Amino acid sequence: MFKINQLIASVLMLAITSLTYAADQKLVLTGSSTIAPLAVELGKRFEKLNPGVRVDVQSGGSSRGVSDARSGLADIGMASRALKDEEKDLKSFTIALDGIGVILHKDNPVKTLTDQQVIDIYTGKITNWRDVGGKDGRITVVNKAEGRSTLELFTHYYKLKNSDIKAQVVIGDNQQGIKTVAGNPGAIGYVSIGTAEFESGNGTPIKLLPMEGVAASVENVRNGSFPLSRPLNLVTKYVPMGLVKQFIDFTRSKEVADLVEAQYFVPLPH
Amino acid sequence: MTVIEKNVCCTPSEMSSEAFTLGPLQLGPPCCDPEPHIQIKNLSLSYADKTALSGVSLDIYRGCITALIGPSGCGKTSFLSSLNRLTDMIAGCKIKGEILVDSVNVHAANTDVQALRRRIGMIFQKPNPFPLSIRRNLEMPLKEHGIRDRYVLSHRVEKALTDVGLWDEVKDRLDSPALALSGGQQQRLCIARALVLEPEILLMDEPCSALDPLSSAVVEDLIKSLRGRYTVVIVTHNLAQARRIANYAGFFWMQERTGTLIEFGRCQQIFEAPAHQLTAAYVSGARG
Amino acid sequence: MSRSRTDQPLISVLAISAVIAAAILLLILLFLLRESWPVLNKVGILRFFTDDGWYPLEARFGLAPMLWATLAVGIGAVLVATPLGLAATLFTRFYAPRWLALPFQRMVALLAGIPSVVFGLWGLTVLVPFIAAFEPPGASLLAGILILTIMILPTIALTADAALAAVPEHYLRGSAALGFSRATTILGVLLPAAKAGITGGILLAAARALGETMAVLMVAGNVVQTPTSLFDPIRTLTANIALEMAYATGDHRASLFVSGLMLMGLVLVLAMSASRLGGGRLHG
Amino acid sequence: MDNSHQAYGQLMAWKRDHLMTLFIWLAALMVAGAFLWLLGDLLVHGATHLSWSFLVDAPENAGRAGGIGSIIVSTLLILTVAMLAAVPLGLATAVLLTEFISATSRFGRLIGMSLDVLAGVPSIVFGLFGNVFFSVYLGLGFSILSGGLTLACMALPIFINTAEAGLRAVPDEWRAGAAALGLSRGAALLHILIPAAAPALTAALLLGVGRAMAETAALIFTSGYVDRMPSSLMDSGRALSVHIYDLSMNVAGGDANAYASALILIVLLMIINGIAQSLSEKLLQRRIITA
Repeated sequence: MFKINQLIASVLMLAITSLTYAADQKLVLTGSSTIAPLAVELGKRFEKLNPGVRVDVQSGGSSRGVSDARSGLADIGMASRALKDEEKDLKSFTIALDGIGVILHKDNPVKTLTDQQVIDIYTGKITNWRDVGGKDGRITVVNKAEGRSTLELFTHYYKLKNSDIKAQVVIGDNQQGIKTVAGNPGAIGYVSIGTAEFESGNGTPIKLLPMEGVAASVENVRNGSFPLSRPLNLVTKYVPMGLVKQFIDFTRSKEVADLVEAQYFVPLPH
Repeated sequence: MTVIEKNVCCTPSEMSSEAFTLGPLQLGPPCCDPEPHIQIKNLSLSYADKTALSGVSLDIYRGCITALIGPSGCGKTSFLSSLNRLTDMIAGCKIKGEILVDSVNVHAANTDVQALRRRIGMIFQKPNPFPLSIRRNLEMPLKEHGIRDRYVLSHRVEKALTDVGLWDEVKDRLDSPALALSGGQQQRLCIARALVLEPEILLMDEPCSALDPLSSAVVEDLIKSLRGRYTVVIVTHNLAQARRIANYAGFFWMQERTGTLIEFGRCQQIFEAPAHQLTAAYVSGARG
Repeated sequence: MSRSRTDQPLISVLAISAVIAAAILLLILLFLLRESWPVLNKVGILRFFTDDGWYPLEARFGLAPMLWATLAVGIGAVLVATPLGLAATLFTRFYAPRWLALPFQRMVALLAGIPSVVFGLWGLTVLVPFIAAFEPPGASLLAGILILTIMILPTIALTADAALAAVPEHYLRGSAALGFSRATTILGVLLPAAKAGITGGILLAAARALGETMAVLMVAGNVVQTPTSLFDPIRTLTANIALEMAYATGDHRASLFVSGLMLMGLVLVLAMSASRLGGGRLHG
Repeated sequence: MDNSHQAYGQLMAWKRDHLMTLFIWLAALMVAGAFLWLLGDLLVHGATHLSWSFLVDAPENAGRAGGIGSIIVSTLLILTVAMLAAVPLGLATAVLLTEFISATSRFGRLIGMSLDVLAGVPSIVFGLFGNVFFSVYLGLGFSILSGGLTLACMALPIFINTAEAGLRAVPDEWRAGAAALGLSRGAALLHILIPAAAPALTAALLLGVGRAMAETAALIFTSGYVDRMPSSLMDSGRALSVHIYDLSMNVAGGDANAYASALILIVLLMIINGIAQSLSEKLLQRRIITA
C-alpha cells in the first residue's frame, strides 16, 4: 500500500511540475504548410542562439496563418503568398521566394505549353495530349484543394475561377502532387519549383515546363525573370517589437540562407 | 401411520459413533428438543414472468440437517437462494411472505445483506473456488469482513481446512492455485471457505452431484459431521444420501405450474411413512 | 438488485463514469453544431444537398456528391472485404497447414495495426499508378475501395474469428458425425451459427470504411463529383475535412463542420441498423 | 435412377467442396500477397535508414535527416495520456454495464447506444471535436494533453466493449460465490472479477492503443506539428503518424525517413502487443489455472 501511495505521489508531482514548467518566452507560428518545415528549422536555430526561447510551429494554411495572426492566436502567421487587399492592415515580411511551375511526367513528349493551352487543359477544353502535340492519351488534370495559396496564385495568374477548373485529381500538399504526376504519364500539375527541381534531380520521373519561354528553375525565380513566383511571408498584426522583431529580423538575415536553400526555396537577395 | 419416536434421528449412540474433528458440541443434542432457527411463512417467489414457488411454510431446526428433495425445476434452488437473499441478484425476482432467522425478517428493507450472508454460508452444485491461491480463497473473505490480524487469519484458515479434512492434503501448497485441486477437494475447499466465516447456517445446493462417487462420499461424510454444529439445509437429488444424512426432509413438487412444499417432517417419517401420496410415490421411486 | 450500503459509493462513481462516457457523444454533436451554426443559420441545411458544386469560397455548398462518394467507397470496400476477410479466417481455422495458420493469423493482426497513412502512401505510389496504366487518372473510386478493403479486412477477419471460436464444439462434431463435407460444415453450420458476431464485425468494418480519412485522401483523387464509374475520382466527406480544414476560415470552416455533422448522421444510421439487425452491436 | 441422382449429388458436393477450398486458398494468397508487397515496399525503402541514432536523434532539416527520438517520446506521451484517461473511465463504465445495471434497462440501453455510435465516429470528426473542445474551448492549445484526451475519447468505446465482453465471460459461479460469502460487490470486483478478466482487459487496452497509435487525422488538429522534444504535457508534440504524413506529403526527399518511421511504428506496435500478451499470460498463470 505504502509503495503505491508513494508512486501516485511521485507521478502527481511529476505531472504538476511538468505542467507548470514553461520556457521563459514562447513564439507561436501558424499557417502555410509550405513554410512550416522551413519555419521549424529557422525556429530551431533561433532557439540555439537564444536560450530560453521556444518557437512552436503549427502547420495549417496561409489563410489560417493570416487569421490566426489577426486574432492573436499566433504571434506570427505564415502565408505563402502576398497579402490580399483586405488583409493590408497586417504587416508582412518576406523571408524567401518560391516559384510555381507546371509539371508533366518525364515520359510525356510535350516540351512546352502556351498559357492558353494550359488554360484550355485546366478548363477541360483540351482533354487529349494529341491536341497539344503529344501522344494520344487522356490528360489527367491535377489541381490543388480549395483554400491553398498555390491554387490561388495559379488561378490568379491564368485568370481562372476554381469552379471553372475540370480536374481529375485534387491534391492536398505539394508532395502528393509530385507523386501523383510521377505515377501517371498523362498527368499535368503545378507545384513548388524548388521541390520539383530537387525531385527530378533525384530520379523522380517528372519534368518542369517553361512558362512564357522562361525555364522554370530556382535560378530564374532568384533573378526575377520567372513570371509565376510568390513570396513566403511572415505576417504580424502590429509592427513587430521585442522577441517577434528579433525573430523576424533573424529569418530575413543572411545567416539563414542555407536553411532556406535546404528547403528548396530561394533566399532573399542580400 | 407409524408412530415416530421423538429422538429417533439422533440417538446418543449414533452421535458418539461419528468421528468428529470439530471439538465439543456447542449446542445441545440436536433435534431432541427442536427449536426453529429459520421460520418460513407462506413464502412465494416469482420471476419476471412465472411463479417459481408459492405458499411454502416450514420451520428449519437449529443444529439439524434438513434435506429438500423433489424433481428438478420445482423451486428448491430458488427456495434455498431466498434464505440468504441471493435472489437479490436475479433481476425481476419478487418475494412474498416472511423468512425469519432467529425471529428477524431477512427480507426487511433494513437488513444488512452482507452481514446476513456471513451468518448463512452457501455451497453450490458446482465447486466454485475463486481463481486465487488456496490460502487467498479463505483469507480474502475474512479480510473483507474486517479480520486483518495475521495470526488470527492463519489460525482460522488452518482450522477451517482441518474441519473439512483438507489440511493434510494441502498444507504444503497453500499458495498454489485453488483451481488446480481435484473436484472433490475444490468442493471441500468451498465448504471450508464458508466455514471460515463461522456461520450459523449452511445452505447446500446439490453439493455432491458434480463429484465422482468417491469424492462424493468424502463430502457426504463431511456434511454429516457438521450436524449439531450448524443448521444445514441441503438440496439433493440423491434420495439415499438424504436418508443417510438428514434429520428432516421436505418434499417439493410442481403443482399448477408452480413449486410447492408437499410434505415436511422427520426424515424417517418422510421416507418410511409419508403422509402424502405424491411423497410416497416419489420416495419409492415410482415417479419423478 | 442488492444495494448494500457499502456498495452505494462505488455505484455512484461507476454511474458518473458511464454518464461521462456517454456524454462524449453529446458533446461532439453539440460542438459540431455550435461550429457549423453560422453557416447553417445563414444558408440553411437544404442548400448543402441542393447546391451544385462545392466551392465554399464562392458560396456554393453542395455536399451531396461527397455523400454519395462516401457511401460508394464504403459499401464497395465492405462488399470486397467481407468474402476476403471471411476466407482469411476460414483459412487459418480450417484450411491452412498447421505451420502456416498461426503466422497467417499474426500477419492479419499486424495488418490491422498498420497506420492508415502507410496504406495511403503505398496506395499513392504503387496502386494508383498501376490503375492509371489501364484507365487514367488512376486515383479513383476503385483505388479507394481497394485500399479500404486491405484496411478493413483484418477487422472482419478478427471479429469473425472470435465469432467462430464461440461456436460450440459439438456443432462441429455433430456435422462431422453426419458425414458433411468441409464446405457444407462451414457454409451450412458454422457461418450461420456465428452470424450475429460476423454481422457485428462487418458493421464495425463499415464504420471504419466510412470514417477512414488519410488513406482515401491520398488515393481517391478528391474531385467533388457523384461517381458514375469505378474509375471516377471521388472525394469523401472525411477527405473533404482533412483537405481543407487547415486552410479554412469563416463560412468555409463552418461548412466543413457541416460535413462532420453529415458523417455523424451516417454513423447514427449505421448504429441504428446495427441494433435493428438482431441486436448486433457496432463496436468490436 | 435413384442411384445416379445420388451420384450426381455427391459429385456436386465434391465440386462445391473443392471450389470452396480453391476460393479460400486464393483469398488467403491475395491477402498474404498484399501484406508482403506492402511490407516489402516498406522494408526496401526504409530499412537502410534504420539505426540506433535514427531512434534517438531529433529530426533535422524538416525530418529528412536526423532521427525521430522526440517524435517517439511525444507519441508515447500522447498514448500514456490517452490510456490514463480512457482506462479508468472505460473500466468503470464496463463494470457498471456488466455488474450493476441490466443491458435492457433504459439507462443501460442509452449508454450502450451512445457508445455504439461513438465507436463509429470517424477519426477526423474526433479531430474537429478535439480541436474545438480541448484545444480552444478548454484552452489546452495544441498540446500532448489535447491530443491524448482526444484519443482517449476515440479509444473509449472499443475499450469498454472489449472489457465488457471480458467481464461477462467471467463465470457467474464466482459472483454467486462471492455474494454468498457476504462480500460487497466492490470486493468481489477487486479481488475476483477484474483479475479473472485481466486477459480480456489487456486485450481491450491493446485494441485501444493500436487504434490510437495508428491515428493521424485526429492528432493533426490537436497535438500539432512541433517536432521538438516535449518538456511538458502542455507542449505541442508531433505523433509518429503525423510525422509520416508530413514527410511523405509535404517534404521533398522525406520518403525514405517516412518509410523508416512507418517501420518503427509497426515494430512499436508489435512490441506493445508482445509485452501486453506476455503480461496477461503471466498474470493468468499466477492466479488462474483452469483445471
